Amino acid sequence: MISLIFRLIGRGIRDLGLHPWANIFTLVAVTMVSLLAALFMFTLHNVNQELLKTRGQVQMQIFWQSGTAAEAYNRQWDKLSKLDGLKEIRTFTPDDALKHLSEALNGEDDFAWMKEQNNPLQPTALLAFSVKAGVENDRWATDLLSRLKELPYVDKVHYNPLQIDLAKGWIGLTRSVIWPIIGFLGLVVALVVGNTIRLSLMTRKDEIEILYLVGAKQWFIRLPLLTGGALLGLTGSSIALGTLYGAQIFFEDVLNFPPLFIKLTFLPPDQCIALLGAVTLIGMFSSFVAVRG
Amino acid sequence: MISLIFRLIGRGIRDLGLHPWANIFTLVAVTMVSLLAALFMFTLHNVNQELLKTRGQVQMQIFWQSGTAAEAYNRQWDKLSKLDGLKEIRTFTPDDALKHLSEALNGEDDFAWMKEQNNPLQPTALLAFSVKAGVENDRWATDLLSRLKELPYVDKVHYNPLQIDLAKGWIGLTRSVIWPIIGFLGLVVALVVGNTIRLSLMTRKDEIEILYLVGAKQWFIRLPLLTGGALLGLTGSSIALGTLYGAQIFFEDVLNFPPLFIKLTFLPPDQCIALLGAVTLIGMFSSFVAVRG
Amino acid sequence: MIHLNRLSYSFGSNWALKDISLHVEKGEFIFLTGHSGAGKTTLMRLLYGALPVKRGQATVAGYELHKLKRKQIPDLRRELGVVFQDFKILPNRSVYENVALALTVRSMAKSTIDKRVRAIIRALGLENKTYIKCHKLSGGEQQRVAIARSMVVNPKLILADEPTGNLDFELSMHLMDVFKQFHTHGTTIIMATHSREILRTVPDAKVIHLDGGKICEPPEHILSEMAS
Amino acid sequence: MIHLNRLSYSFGSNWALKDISLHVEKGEFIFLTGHSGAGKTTLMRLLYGALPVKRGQATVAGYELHKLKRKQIPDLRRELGVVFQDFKILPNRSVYENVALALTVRSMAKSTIDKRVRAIIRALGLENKTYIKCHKLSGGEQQRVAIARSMVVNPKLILADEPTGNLDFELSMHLMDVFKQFHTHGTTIIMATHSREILRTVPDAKVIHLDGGKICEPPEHILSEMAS
Ligand SMILES: Nc1ncnc2c1ncn2[C@@H]1O[C@H](COP(=O)(O)OP(=O)(O)OP(=O)(O)O)[C@@H](O)[C@H]1O
Ligand SMILES: Nc1ncnc2c1ncn2[C@@H]1O[C@H](COP(=O)(O)OP(=O)(O)OP(=O)(O)O)[C@@H](O)[C@H]1O
Ligand SMILES: [Mg+2]
Ligand SMILES: [Mg+2]
Repeated sequence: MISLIFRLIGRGIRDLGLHPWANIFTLVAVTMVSLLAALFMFTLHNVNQELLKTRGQVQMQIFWQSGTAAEAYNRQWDKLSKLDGLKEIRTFTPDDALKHLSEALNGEDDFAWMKEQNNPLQPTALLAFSVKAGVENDRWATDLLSRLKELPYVDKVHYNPLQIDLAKGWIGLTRSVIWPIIGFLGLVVALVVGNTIRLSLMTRKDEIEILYLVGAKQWFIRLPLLTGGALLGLTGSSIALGTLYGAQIFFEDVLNFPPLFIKLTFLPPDQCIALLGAVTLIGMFSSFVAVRG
Repeated sequence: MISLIFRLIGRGIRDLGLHPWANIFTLVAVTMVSLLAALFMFTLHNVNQELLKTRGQVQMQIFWQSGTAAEAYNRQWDKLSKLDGLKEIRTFTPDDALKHLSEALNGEDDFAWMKEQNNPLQPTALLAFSVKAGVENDRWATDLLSRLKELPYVDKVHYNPLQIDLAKGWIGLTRSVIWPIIGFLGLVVALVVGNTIRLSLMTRKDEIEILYLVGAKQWFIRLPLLTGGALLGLTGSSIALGTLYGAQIFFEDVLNFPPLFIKLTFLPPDQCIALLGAVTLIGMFSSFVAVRG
Repeated sequence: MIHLNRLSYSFGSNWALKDISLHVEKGEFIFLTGHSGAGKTTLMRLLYGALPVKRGQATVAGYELHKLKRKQIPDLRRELGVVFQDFKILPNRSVYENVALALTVRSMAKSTIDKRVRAIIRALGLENKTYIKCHKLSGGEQQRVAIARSMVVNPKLILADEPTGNLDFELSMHLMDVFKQFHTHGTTIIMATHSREILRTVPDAKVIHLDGGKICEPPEHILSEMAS
Repeated sequence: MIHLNRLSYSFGSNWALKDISLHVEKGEFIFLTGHSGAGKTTLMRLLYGALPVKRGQATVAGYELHKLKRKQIPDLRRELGVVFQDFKILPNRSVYENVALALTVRSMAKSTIDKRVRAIIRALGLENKTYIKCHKLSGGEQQRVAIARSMVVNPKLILADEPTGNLDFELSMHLMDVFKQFHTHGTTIIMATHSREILRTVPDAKVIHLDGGKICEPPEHILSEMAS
């Protein structure tokens, strides 16, 4: 019995070679639509990461009084970088700030408008905290803010409470949008892969009819077809993921330049497995459906 | 001759009915992959618009001296809104600002940290200028900045020159990334649509062979098939665009809430036509190729 | 082996078979004759379960076709060997594979399959085509593959629909010898044929003549063939 | 009409035709006989351009097949009416459409097509199947559709490969009458057949007997049929 099952699975694999063109066409379609789906997921994943990085956090910018001793604010920076919930700290000495500014202006020396304002640059630190979705956040942020303000030498702290709204909004949006999109994507992949496989089985309609006529049982006919469908799905989605991985490595740093600093990251393993599994299952399922009709 | 051509085109359309299942499967696959492509273009279009809105521009925030008469700054706001290159102006009276702030804090009345700072709110205006990619921008921005600073009652003007870099970076990125993506998308659509149509023509292999055997010339066989392929492509991409349009109207305002304020806009007509044309041509072309083999 | 009671079948409004009643005992040899379109193939298709029995009763090899469930059809077909009028062989498989198919479907051991397939291929003179794909065969060779596939299973009942239409006289005679061998070993055979030369080869066979879907008295010339 | 000079054809290493030399004049009636696999269908396929002439020379209806360009094949085929051994009719088109196809392909006017198609369908006794899809026809009915399609174009040359394999005696005789009518109107006919009864119907026909791909002297029994 088990040897028969293996024989039938083997037959399913060998049968793919009997209809090379039909199967190549199917494979290309399956691969391409998987690739498109993977790319979609990839884009979503990276946009999501990027937006969470810039939006899903609270930023506080601390300005020290001009003329604060370097030693003093350096010590404070060390302490600040150990704060709870801190995701990132970027610090600028007055010299840093001036350098950045002149670089941004392409080395032009026209700082007239700045000097007019009589505004000597201050040491600053930009603190980014990640937002945990929850009710207590506003309170937490205002508490933190007042603590920061009370630090010695600190001149002022800028903090935009709108950012909390933004972050919360984005997290909620992600939750409410990502699943419908993945569902729709699944539908598209299912319909394209499914229909292509059913179409390719139409070229084998006669063969299936003949098998029935000589007394084959359902599973005798279906098992090889299911195997073939699964193999097409698995191969197609594997090729798609492989291609995407190659592309990701190749283009990893294509967006990684100032001021974007976006490093493309590959799909997490669970999403890869979900894609492989889904396409394979679709391949099997549509082979199954195709034979019923 | 011309009547014969019309007869053959008619035959191509009628022949679709002879193989309903094969054609329905093909149509669904074509529609779905067109829809996916359209959705991809749609997302890109909207992300692009959104990013251009927030990134491809220079923002200057003007702070008036506290206590400036409402009449005075109102008159200036009118003038500012007529500035060249201005895309958006948002104005806040001191009362507005306080209201927003208290709303953002969910009506809590704990403004202690603000009063501590002894910082009475000022009238402000946020001016957004669109950036034209070019070399003279930095100069233009600094010129504008100094002009704004010289306005009467103006206390200070915030302007981040980094934003120019960001805007330029995004515009350049769009230029360098959008075409490869569209090219890749075209490839995917071409391969899926093309292979599906070739696959569906495999179910008609015998028919084509028989036509040759009874003395049909190339064009007699190809014209109806080209018609059928074109029709499949056109119908599929039209359904896809129609569905997307419906979805866009339905979900137009799904992201249009504070603080995102993203109003989804439909693909511009030229992109729609490009999609319809491309899919139709692919349908024709792959029918053409299928018969050659 | 076969009991038909007032069996009728219609395609839409076209009654291809009308009120057929027939009893075939185990081991009988039946010729099915009749004009083109008389209903011979339709009767065969009912017997092997390709068409459902909607009116009348039919029992084949112990299976009551008018009560048959879909799942039982493969079991019925495993009792039979069928030669289809249009062969129904797999064009892109070899002769060996096509013949072996009937046994593979019955889950037989590989060595048994091999022995029986080779024997029947030799008996039908196809040994030098064993590994040729069937779409490369001539019409008569394809027909012999179809016959080989029906015989290889050693069925209780062979339904052969026009099995010699593409074969020349000598080969037809040889094939009839093979059919008769099966017959003498107890296989029931129902053969639709147009050829008088074929009728002549089995003088003790019964002739069922169809005309417009009804069983009729065979015409004179057929009776005389059988008598000669 | 047909001139073959040392024509050979091989499928891989299998020589299906060897050194065939043959002259057929306009208006001749030729029977092509030979065992199953002798090369009859292969010869036909060479004549209608489905296989390329690679060795030897062949001229059919004025077309030199050994020099024929792909683009000329449809022109050659428009001179011919071919009855294929496996019918090659479109299963999901009606009888009418299948027969009309041969004329549509030749860009004829609709009214002419209609008249000629109906006439030939009537002549072959298919008038009550005119609008039935061909996959619903019996074997013999399908064969008659194939014959009708070859005749409807009034060809100079008819190539008929086993055109009566699925037809009963009376119908075969009737069809031979139709073929003979075409013959008396000057059509050249080449007919591959296994049936002795068919041979007998055209006593003045020439018999070309193939054996293992070569033209041989027809065996005794065929000669005696023709003489009787
Ligand atoms: N699927 C079908 N749908 C409609 N009519 C059909 C179908 N199959 C057969 N028929 C009709 O039923 C009648 C009997 O067909 P059947 O195939 O049984 O004839 P037959 O005796 O086998 O003829 P032949 O000797 O030509 O093979 C014919 O008129 C045929 O056209
Ligand atoms: N496409 C092919 N590839 C390989 N061999 C072929 C092919 N077609 C035919 N043959 C072989 O060529 C030989 C002649 O075949 P052909 O079809 O001409 O025979 P035939 O005389 O028509 O026989 P029948 O009376 O059985 O129809 C056969 O042995 C056949 O197996
Ligand atoms: Mg029949
Ligand atoms: Mg032949």
